[in-house]
Amino acid sequence: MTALEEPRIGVFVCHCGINIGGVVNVPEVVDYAKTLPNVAWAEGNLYTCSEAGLTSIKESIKKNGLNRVIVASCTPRTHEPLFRSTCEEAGLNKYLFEMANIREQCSWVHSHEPEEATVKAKDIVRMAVARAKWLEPQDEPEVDVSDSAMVIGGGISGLTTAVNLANQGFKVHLVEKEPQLGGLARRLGKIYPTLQDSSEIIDPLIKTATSNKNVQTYTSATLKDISGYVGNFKVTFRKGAEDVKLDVGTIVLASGALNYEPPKGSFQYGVLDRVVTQLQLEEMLTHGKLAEPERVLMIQCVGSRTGEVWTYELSDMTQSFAARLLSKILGAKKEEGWPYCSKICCMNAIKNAIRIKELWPKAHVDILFSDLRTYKEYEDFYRKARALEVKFIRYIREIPPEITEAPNKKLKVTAYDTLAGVETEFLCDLVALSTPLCPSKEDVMLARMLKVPLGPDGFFMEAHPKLRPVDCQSDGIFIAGTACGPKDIPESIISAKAAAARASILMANKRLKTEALTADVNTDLCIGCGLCEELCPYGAHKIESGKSKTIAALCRGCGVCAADCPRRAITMRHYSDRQILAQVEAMMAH
Amino acid sequence: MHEVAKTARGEGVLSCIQCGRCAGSCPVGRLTLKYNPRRLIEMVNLGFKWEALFELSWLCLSCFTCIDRCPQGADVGEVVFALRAIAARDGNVPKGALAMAKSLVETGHIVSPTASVSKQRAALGLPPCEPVPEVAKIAGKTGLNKILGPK
Amino acid sequence: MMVEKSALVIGGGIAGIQASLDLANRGLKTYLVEKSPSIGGRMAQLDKTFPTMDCSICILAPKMIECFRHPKIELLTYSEVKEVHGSAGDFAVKVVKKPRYVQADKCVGCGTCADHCPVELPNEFDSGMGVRKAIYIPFPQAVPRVYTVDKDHCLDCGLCKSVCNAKAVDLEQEPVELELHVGGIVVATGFDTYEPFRITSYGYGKYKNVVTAMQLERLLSASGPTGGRIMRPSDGRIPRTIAFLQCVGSRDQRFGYSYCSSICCKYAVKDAVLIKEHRPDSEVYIFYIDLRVFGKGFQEFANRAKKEFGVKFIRSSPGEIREDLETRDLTLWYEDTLTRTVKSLKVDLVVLSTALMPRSDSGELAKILGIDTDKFGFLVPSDSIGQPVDTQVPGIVGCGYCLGPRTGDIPDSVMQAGAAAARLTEILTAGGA
Amino acid sequence: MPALGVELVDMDGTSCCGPFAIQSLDYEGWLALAARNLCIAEKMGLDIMALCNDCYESLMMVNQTLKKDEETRDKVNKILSVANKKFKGTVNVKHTMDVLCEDVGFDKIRSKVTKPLNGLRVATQVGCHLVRPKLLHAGVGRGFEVLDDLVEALGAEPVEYDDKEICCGGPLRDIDDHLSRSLSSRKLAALKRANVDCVVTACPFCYIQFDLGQLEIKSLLKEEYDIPVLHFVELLSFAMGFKPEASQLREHRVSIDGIVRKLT
Repeated sequence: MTALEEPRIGVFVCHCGINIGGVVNVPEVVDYAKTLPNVAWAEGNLYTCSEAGLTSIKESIKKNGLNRVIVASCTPRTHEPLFRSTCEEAGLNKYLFEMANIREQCSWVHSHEPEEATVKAKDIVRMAVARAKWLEPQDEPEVDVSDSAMVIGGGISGLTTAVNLANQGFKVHLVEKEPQLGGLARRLGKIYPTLQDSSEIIDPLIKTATSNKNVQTYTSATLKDISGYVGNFKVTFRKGAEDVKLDVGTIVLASGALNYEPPKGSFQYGVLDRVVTQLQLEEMLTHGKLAEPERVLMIQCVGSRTGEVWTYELSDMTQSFAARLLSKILGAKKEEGWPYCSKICCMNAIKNAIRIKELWPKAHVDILFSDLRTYKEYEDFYRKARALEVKFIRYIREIPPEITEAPNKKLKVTAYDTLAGVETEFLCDLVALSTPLCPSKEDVMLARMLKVPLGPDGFFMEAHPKLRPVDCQSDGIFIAGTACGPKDIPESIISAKAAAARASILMANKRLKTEALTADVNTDLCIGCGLCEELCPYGAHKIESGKSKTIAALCRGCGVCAADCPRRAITMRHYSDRQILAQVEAMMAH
Repeated sequence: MHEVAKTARGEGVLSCIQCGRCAGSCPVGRLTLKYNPRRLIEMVNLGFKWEALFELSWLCLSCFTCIDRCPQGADVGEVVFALRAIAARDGNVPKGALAMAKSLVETGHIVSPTASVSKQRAALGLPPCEPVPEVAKIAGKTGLNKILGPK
Repeated sequence: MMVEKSALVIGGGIAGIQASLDLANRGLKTYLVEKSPSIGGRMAQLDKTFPTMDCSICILAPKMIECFRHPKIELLTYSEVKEVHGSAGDFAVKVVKKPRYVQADKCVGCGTCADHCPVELPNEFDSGMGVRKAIYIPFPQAVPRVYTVDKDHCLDCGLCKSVCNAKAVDLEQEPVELELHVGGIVVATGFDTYEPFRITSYGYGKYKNVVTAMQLERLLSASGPTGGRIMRPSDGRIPRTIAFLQCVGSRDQRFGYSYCSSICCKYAVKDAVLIKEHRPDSEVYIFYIDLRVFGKGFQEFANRAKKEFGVKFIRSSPGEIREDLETRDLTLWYEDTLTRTVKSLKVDLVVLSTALMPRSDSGELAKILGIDTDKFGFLVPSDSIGQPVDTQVPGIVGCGYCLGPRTGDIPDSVMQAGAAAARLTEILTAGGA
Repeated sequence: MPALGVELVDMDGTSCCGPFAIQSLDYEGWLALAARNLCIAEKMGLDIMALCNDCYESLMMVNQTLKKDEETRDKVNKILSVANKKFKGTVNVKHTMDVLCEDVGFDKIRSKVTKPLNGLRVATQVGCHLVRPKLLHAGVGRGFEVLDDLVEALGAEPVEYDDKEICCGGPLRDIDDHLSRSLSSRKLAALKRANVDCVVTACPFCYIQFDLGQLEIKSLLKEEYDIPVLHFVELLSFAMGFKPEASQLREHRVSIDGIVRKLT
């Protein structure tokens, strides 16, 4: 099909300060654009995304009767929504807007060859113009958003989100796989830096959550299936004997994290019974399972920050040290654990050190660390520990402390203090390994069920690490707390409330426009082979009476069906073959 | 570390975060690897006794640059005094310092006035240097005499 | 209690912007008050942001414009909050719009006035690295794009007025007082950066080639005074060896602030990598005490900085910096604490990773709002664990770095902004204060 | 000093207050000895002026500590009772430098200069204990520049040099002589590079370390610098037109005849 009316295309080329203008000859590109078919207007802007630029787009749509708009600037990922709504304000359907990326895909990568970059910029613009000719207005189907939410996980984060949403008047279903609420924080005795009992935080939270009429909690519940889409998710989970089915508008992921268990034998863990994890030590302290020790030694970064390589100038080292270091490095086998910094372990260790010092002032506590990360005002917490004569010793990963058994139930720890350049031995009663928070295996299942990605660190990935830290890439799903990476309690609570804010916006607005980029089946051509139904990862195709039918709200516009349809019966809205081919031809035609 | 931390002028060892600004500022440290104020504190905190640190502690110039620059107010320059005092309690004093101290107690002057000095004073019409007995009294009271050992 | 379904946000940085958007999208009429001529705040000053390495302003600008165009957000730039009365659900706020001496509705932001203005001043936005005129917009993407006359430095020559085609310049403009009624208030006033004059042995202010990290960001920024080329202030030469000094004013009981500013190690690593990307042949050193690259992806990034980019990390806080009187090159005296050797290093440029500190006027604002500040001047949450964004006054919440270093970086601020919005909506809908 | 309108009164019965040595060996002993001298001044009802940095700083430290810290003061007074003295904290400690630049004032000094030291390139060695630790001297508004200012006031040209603010090495005399000398020679080398006519010190101890030190360094380290060393009072007296005494000239191990000739 052809465009409704003769296309009148406007091209706006952005200098982006010097990001583009410093390499690409923008005026030249503008003049070139003017020569292209159907281009009714072309101009350059210092920053097209600035208010001045946008006003000029709107004005020339009216002045020059533009019915297509192209902005040649940066990536659609950040700027397309802005330019689209600008077109809409000028009365132009936003799907009649096209973006040509001459920054990421041109000026930035060719910063050293301006001439060639300018040529390439022209090519990109030419392709955009070619496609724009065939753009068609699309309308976005509206869907209803159910005003109930499901929160996955009944730890501090999940509870916080639930309470906040409930207080805002939304119905919340809180689903926890354990028999009781409270999550990992339950196992913590005290909270740093206030050293108050963790129950002081959790118990009231559980009480408010469970007593709130808007919150429905399900413990010992295991998720079985999540289908549907933003505003209309269909959830199934098993509670006791029967399956529970729910329809919810939004989902908040607060599945939390695990405490990493070191493999048997690492630092003698699981071999010598007096080597425990920091969390186990905490539980011993909380339940009075620890008799007054002479000396407790803690080792930081066990199972975290693996795969670090530090560089030393051998010339600076004593012979013996250099030799030792080399032998270690040569003999070193791949560390087990996680590459990231778990962020909370330093404060946790200090917290327990202080607890021990306060219980038994005579006891020695030594903390072996490789970087002490008492960030924020936790620096004062570190200072407090030093004042209590907790000793901090910096070891280097290449020469990890060695633990052996010593007479009368003692452990002998040999550690190399890099700051003093001496090897020291500690006879201690207990060794605590500070292990990181890490993602759980279930996360993988969960991620698949929700069709959301996991990051390289194994935690759930946010939509944008800086500006959308609690949104998932799929609409209507949000992340709270440690499911997204290690956090301490205040940080978890903050992210939980933030997730609540984001979810509440969707639910409060009741209706929501969805993407128009969906598959469009030409029923004349369709033979109902069912290949699309089979291939669609979102279950958006159904064969009804011998013909394929698209459920628009489920379709994510991935195009798998269109690509594989043996009859070419499926076209992707806004990405029609015609548009793409026009672009390709334009590229060749040079 | 308890001992030093509890001695007058020794508290500094507890506030140190081993940043090394003192070592980077110390004039002596630039000339010899032997002396490193930061490391000295780390050794104290590791529990090394004065025996191990005696020689080091006497390499400090007391120019107090470290005190001026320490971001934690750990005052290494003062800690050094504390270490020396602890060592001295058991009669460990370098010759030089011992001589000065003895001379002070006996004559009231760190450097005992030499014949030539007395001659000059006379020439300039200045009174001769008198010993100051009160010094010895005070020294007796504070235990300084014990440190200086038998006359 | 009569509940105003509206909110006031004080401070137009990323935290304030996000809070405004979250509140407005939730359906609350939101007033965003910003003291300076444009919203954008600190994030607008940064060059690129980890880990996507998008240029900061490029991802921020759309949000700034969204605020500007949002039907439920009213932008009050170049304005200050003078009085606040009332309680949660019903605050009466007095805001003063300072005179820009340019009529916002008429100014088209063409910049002709600035071209003709004879007065040149150091530009605060470039932390003094670049220059602006006495009639100016702080940066090209400023929102709103309306020029402002800096009366303290204006010569009243009237040139701007005579050249303005839009007849927008009005040198007689008076302050305007507004009375707002809102249900809740979000404080997002951000931070100042520490000026390390007191650490005399580093010679900041004395040695030309000793700059702060914020100044470096401007030097790196494509829209900065040098167009993204790092030049030495002394002679415009491109530095080959650059040293970052961490914890300048942070973790410092004597000359600065006892807390860890908690972002410096991360931005130093980022900037180091950016420099290496600009010119791979340059040598970059980071002098740290504890390398605090916690948080999502940062440790991994630091590893890459070391392995792939060859950034050199030295555990040390240098003792002093000396300047060569002829070349203006700098010599660092430091101890490599991991090898315990005292050395000196000659570099072309030193970057001080300076502490973040409370806004100089944070005390005043706290008084106006009747909320507490800590010993430094940051806001203190009513319950630092359980209600991290609440102040002592119900209905007044905080987000961003005005809460102190307990806020880390941009994502932290964005999350707190969301949390603040959630708390207000919670209070205003359910009275759940 | 009288020429500048300052009247000095000798203190009878004072002893050395034992900076460094006693300060190291016996904290309380040091406090007491210094306090004893302070008491003498208190009895006289006069502030103390010290010519030597060490005396000055030692007395200053003790004076401040005892004024601030009651507990220590009582301890010390208990000790002082054997010399039946009691520290009250009524006087201040001043360095000659301070008396010159604050009480007398540079204007007055300039007015007294009859033989301006024009064309003389002078490097200054203030000496650590006049300025460090900063906190101790927080009250006194002056740093390393103070001596340069004086030099300027006398008409000479103050010269910058490397390691200016670094210790002369004196304190390590008789403890680690080699280190002590290496430190001095490092500074002397820097002075040589700056080719100065002389170095002027505020501290007699720095003076000895440089003056006598140069001989030692010459014979032991086989390095010759031959940089005249002056105490600032000497410089001042020259500028005020006083003729150097023969004995005074003899006292200088490194001859200052050149300087004197240049000035007279």
